[in-house]
Amino acid sequence: MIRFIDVTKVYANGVVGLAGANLHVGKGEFAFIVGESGSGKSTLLKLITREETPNTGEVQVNGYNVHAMGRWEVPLLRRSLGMVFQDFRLLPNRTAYENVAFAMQMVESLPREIRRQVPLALGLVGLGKKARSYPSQLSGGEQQRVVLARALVNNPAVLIADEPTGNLDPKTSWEIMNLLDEVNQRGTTVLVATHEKNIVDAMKKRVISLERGTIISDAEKGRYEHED
Amino acid sequence: MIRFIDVTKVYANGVVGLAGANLHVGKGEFAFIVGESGSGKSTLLKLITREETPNTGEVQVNGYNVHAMGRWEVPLLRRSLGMVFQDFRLLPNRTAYENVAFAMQMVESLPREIRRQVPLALGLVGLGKKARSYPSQLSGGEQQRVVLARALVNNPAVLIADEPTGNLDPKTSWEIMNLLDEVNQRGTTVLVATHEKNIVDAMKKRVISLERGTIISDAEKGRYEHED
Amino acid sequence: MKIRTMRLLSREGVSNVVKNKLMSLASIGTVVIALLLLGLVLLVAINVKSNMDQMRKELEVLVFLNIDINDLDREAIKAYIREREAAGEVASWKYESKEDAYRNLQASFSDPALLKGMTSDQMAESFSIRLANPEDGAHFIEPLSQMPGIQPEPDGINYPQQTLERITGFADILNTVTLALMGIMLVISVFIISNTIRLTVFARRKEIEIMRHVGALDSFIRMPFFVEGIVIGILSAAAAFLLTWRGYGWTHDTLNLMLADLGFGMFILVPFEPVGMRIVLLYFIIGMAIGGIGSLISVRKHLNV
Amino acid sequence: MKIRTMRLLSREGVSNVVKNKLMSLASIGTVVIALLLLGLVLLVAINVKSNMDQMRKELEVLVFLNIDINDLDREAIKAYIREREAAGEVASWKYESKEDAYRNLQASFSDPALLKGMTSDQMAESFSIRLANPEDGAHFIEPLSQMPGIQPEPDGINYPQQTLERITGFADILNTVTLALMGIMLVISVFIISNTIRLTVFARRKEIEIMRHVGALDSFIRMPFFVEGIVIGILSAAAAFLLTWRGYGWTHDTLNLMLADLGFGMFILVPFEPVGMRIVLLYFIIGMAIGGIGSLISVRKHLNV
Ligand SMILES: Nc1ncnc2c1ncn2[C@@H]1O[C@H](COP(=O)(O)OP(=O)(O)OP(=O)(O)O)[C@@H](O)[C@H]1O
Ligand SMILES: Nc1ncnc2c1ncn2[C@@H]1O[C@H](COP(=O)(O)OP(=O)(O)OP(=O)(O)O)[C@@H](O)[C@H]1O
Ligand SMILES: [Mg+2]
Ligand SMILES: [Mg+2]
Repeated sequence: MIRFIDVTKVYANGVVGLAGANLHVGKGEFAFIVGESGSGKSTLLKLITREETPNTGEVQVNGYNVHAMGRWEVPLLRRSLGMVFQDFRLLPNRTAYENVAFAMQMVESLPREIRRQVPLALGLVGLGKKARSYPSQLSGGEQQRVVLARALVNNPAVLIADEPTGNLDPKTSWEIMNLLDEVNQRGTTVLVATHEKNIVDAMKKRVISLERGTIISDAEKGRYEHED
Repeated sequence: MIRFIDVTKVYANGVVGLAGANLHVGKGEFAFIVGESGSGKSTLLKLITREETPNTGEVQVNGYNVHAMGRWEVPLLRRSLGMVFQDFRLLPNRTAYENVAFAMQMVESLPREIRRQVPLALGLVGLGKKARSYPSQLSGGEQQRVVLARALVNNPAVLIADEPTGNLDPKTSWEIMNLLDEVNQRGTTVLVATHEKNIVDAMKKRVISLERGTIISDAEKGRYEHED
Repeated sequence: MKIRTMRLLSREGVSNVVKNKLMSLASIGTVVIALLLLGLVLLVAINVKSNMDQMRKELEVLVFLNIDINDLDREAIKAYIREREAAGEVASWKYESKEDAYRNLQASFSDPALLKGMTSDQMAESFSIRLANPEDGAHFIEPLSQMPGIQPEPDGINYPQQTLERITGFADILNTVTLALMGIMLVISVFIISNTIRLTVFARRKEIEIMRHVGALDSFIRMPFFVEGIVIGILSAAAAFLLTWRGYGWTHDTLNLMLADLGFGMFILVPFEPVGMRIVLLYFIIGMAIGGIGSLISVRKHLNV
Repeated sequence: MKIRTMRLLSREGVSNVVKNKLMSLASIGTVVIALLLLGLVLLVAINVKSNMDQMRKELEVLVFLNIDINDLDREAIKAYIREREAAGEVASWKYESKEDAYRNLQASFSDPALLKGMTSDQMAESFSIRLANPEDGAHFIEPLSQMPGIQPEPDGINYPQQTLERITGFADILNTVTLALMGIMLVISVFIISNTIRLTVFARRKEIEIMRHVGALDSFIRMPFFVEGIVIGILSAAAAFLLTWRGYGWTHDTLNLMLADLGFGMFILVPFEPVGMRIVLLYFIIGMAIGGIGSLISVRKHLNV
């Protein structure tokens, strides 16, 4: 599903985001990406969604070289990905409902489908009651969950989540992680960058550890702190 | 130092942010504010910094009624507060260094002082090397730490931090919390809204718990989950 | 793009006009001003041209006959003029007898004593001829000047060639100046408007980013902005037209009165109706073009980022 | 505010002009256009007025004497005119004898035969007088009309009161129209510019929010925007002046040539230098006022949020 071949990303100012990464995440897998602040987790995820392009190496999604895609193919790539990013990115002049519906409208779903799926998705993340609130009227954690609902609503083949529980209390965080697990059970490939040590340790999933841009460990049923 | 007297905040759309809160945080205290997503933590902090005003009741900082202040007094209030918020809020066209220096320039510090203090503050949060990076060139956690450095650089009487470790790995989170503790030791009153159960439990500080806008417990040396 | 998506995005564009009141008003205001500038230039040009055409039409060829001309020669000249009239070259003509000429001269002197000793016999008969096309003067005069019975040069045939050339020259200048001004105004308009649109798009760049983020095709992103631009163009054109119509009507009435008062009655502003349709068309076409194309160009810059 | 903070914030404002190239260019562009519109109206008005003043100055009072006037009466009239000249009411005057009049009449007829039988004895002597202030015509004519030796009404004293009234009336209209146009242009300018500034401030509202967040005084927040506005005003004024100077110079040269070619030599565009200084001043004052005040107003809206 997702493959990194010798991928290096050096930012314009010379900072190394990712160094010679090799990685394969198969269809239907669930993997955590962990590492200190600034270790390159977001960089890795942005290379998949083509918000950044690698300096050397190749990133493949579904067998396609993401870097080699034409501009017009990028939206099609994104449609197969559900994305949750650190800076929440909701449309400020639309309600939570409209924000989620928007993602479905962009892939030209039927209005009937939209009316059915959106409340479902908002309910899943525990925001059924906040459907009519605008982003500015939501707490940090609530905004984050709207973004997650938006990422899930199109049943994407891959879900990319960058610290989806960064602003959530432990209880809600667990609910969200269980939700992601459930989504994964239904066949979606899930990639989550996170700092939730407790959850990572408890869930016994694949864990990819980064340190200063390098993958220093990649363990099935791994733990937050890797054992060398 | 900070006193809430029967404070109620109902947002324009009818959502209750805070309901009949009574609270006193003395000079030099350190308190955690915990609670589920949407329980009113940010609302409470915004009432102190006067980003929101209460519907009923009175919020006092240093004996002054925050609500009754004139518009021109608000900047003076803010100068005595160091603030870290969930949405990072850095000036996009200034480097990390310039963002921190800006806070000092606004209180008209001497250039000499600025040149001395800013690198110190950035060093404290572990970003000595990223001084020349622009916000867009920083990872989520790094941006958050720049905001913290900015909040600390003026040696504020009160430090208000809303999930200052939301995007940080456990190790960095611990470092930041220890830093806040140190700042507190030097006399600054510290108020931190957080979801870091492990840290709250380990640090044995005062813990104020919120649930749906109500303060449901307030314990010296408390734990993240309150015992009734 | 499916019809329903198109409808959705178009509705989005229309509602954006209402939602972003500040920016919409800013854009409409600038487009209106741009259109008004265009309209102003156009109306001034139309009026000057109409007045000058009138002046040209009133130019006359004067033919003075010998004082002792015989009837045959006179009739030959008359026949020539009639023939040309039949050919459509002469719009109208008039014959002035010796007596007419004397009476006119008398009327032009305030003191009849000054004409003491003069008789109508000393006056010359004349024809005054208005040509259908004043530019064809030479063509008409050429055969005439060969005919007997006409006074010798330089007094025989008087055609205000110089006046005609002045008017024609002035009209040429006016045309050039009008075109140049219209060009400048158009450039200014496009400049102001593209500025405004660029700023509104800039202020909404986050929105565009988010649309790309959820996988919107570029055409989806462009659509609402395009519709917004068109709507703004239409509203601006309507407003500009209303202002022009009212403003011109008022100017027309007031200025024509004033000109008449001051004795410049020969100059009049043309009424609005005949040119109104042209201006409506111009406003709507330019308004929509500027709005639509302007927003497409502005959005493109942000799509490439 | 301490000097060093002021310097810091001013430098900030200046560097913002450079950093926000898009917005600065947009603002400068619109201010330049606004100023050019003002300048255009002003220059047209100045030119029309100067030409009309010239025309007024050339108006003459014509006094025709009786054909059989005696020397005493003539000298009395001359004395009256001289006296008024000494009082500064008469700018210049000229006496035309019978012989002069005859010669002039002769020259005006192409065929000397037409004057057969007329002698200079039949002509009237005349004075032509240019008044220092054409409006004072009545005051000057009143005593004159009582003097003996002047031809009876209506031919005796000829003063183009009607022409004067036309010119004066036209000048009045022009003044009103100019003022109105200047007003409209100013409103349009302020509108365009406040739009632009409002949009730029809107696009930077996050920045203002952050400044407030770190405890900046309102005056601190305003300062850079204010300086930015002033700088934009100055740059715009400079650009507008350059364009006006060059543009007017070119128009002046070309149009004066054309007018002369077409025989309208009496109309000329005034040279730029004497009015240039006024325009520079106007541009800089209005540019800076619009820029400075505009940004203060726009920022205030966001400070209140
Ligand atoms: N646009 C950019 N330009 C320059 N450097 C960048 C840019 N984006 C990120 N970096 C740098 O690259 C490194 C990796 O950043 P990245 O965002 O991948 O970290 P991260 O693991 O997501 O951290 P965090 O947990 O704090 O979000 C950091 O040192 C960061 O400063
Ligand atoms: N501007 C607003 N208008 C309306 N409702 C609001 C507004 N801001 C917050 N709320 C609502 O008030 C409640 C409390 O919000 P608050 O931001 O204080 O929560 P929080 O405890 O900080 O949550 P989190 O941990 O997710 O940040 C939430 O239900 C939220 O939806
Ligand atoms: Mg990150
Ligand atoms: Mg919060």
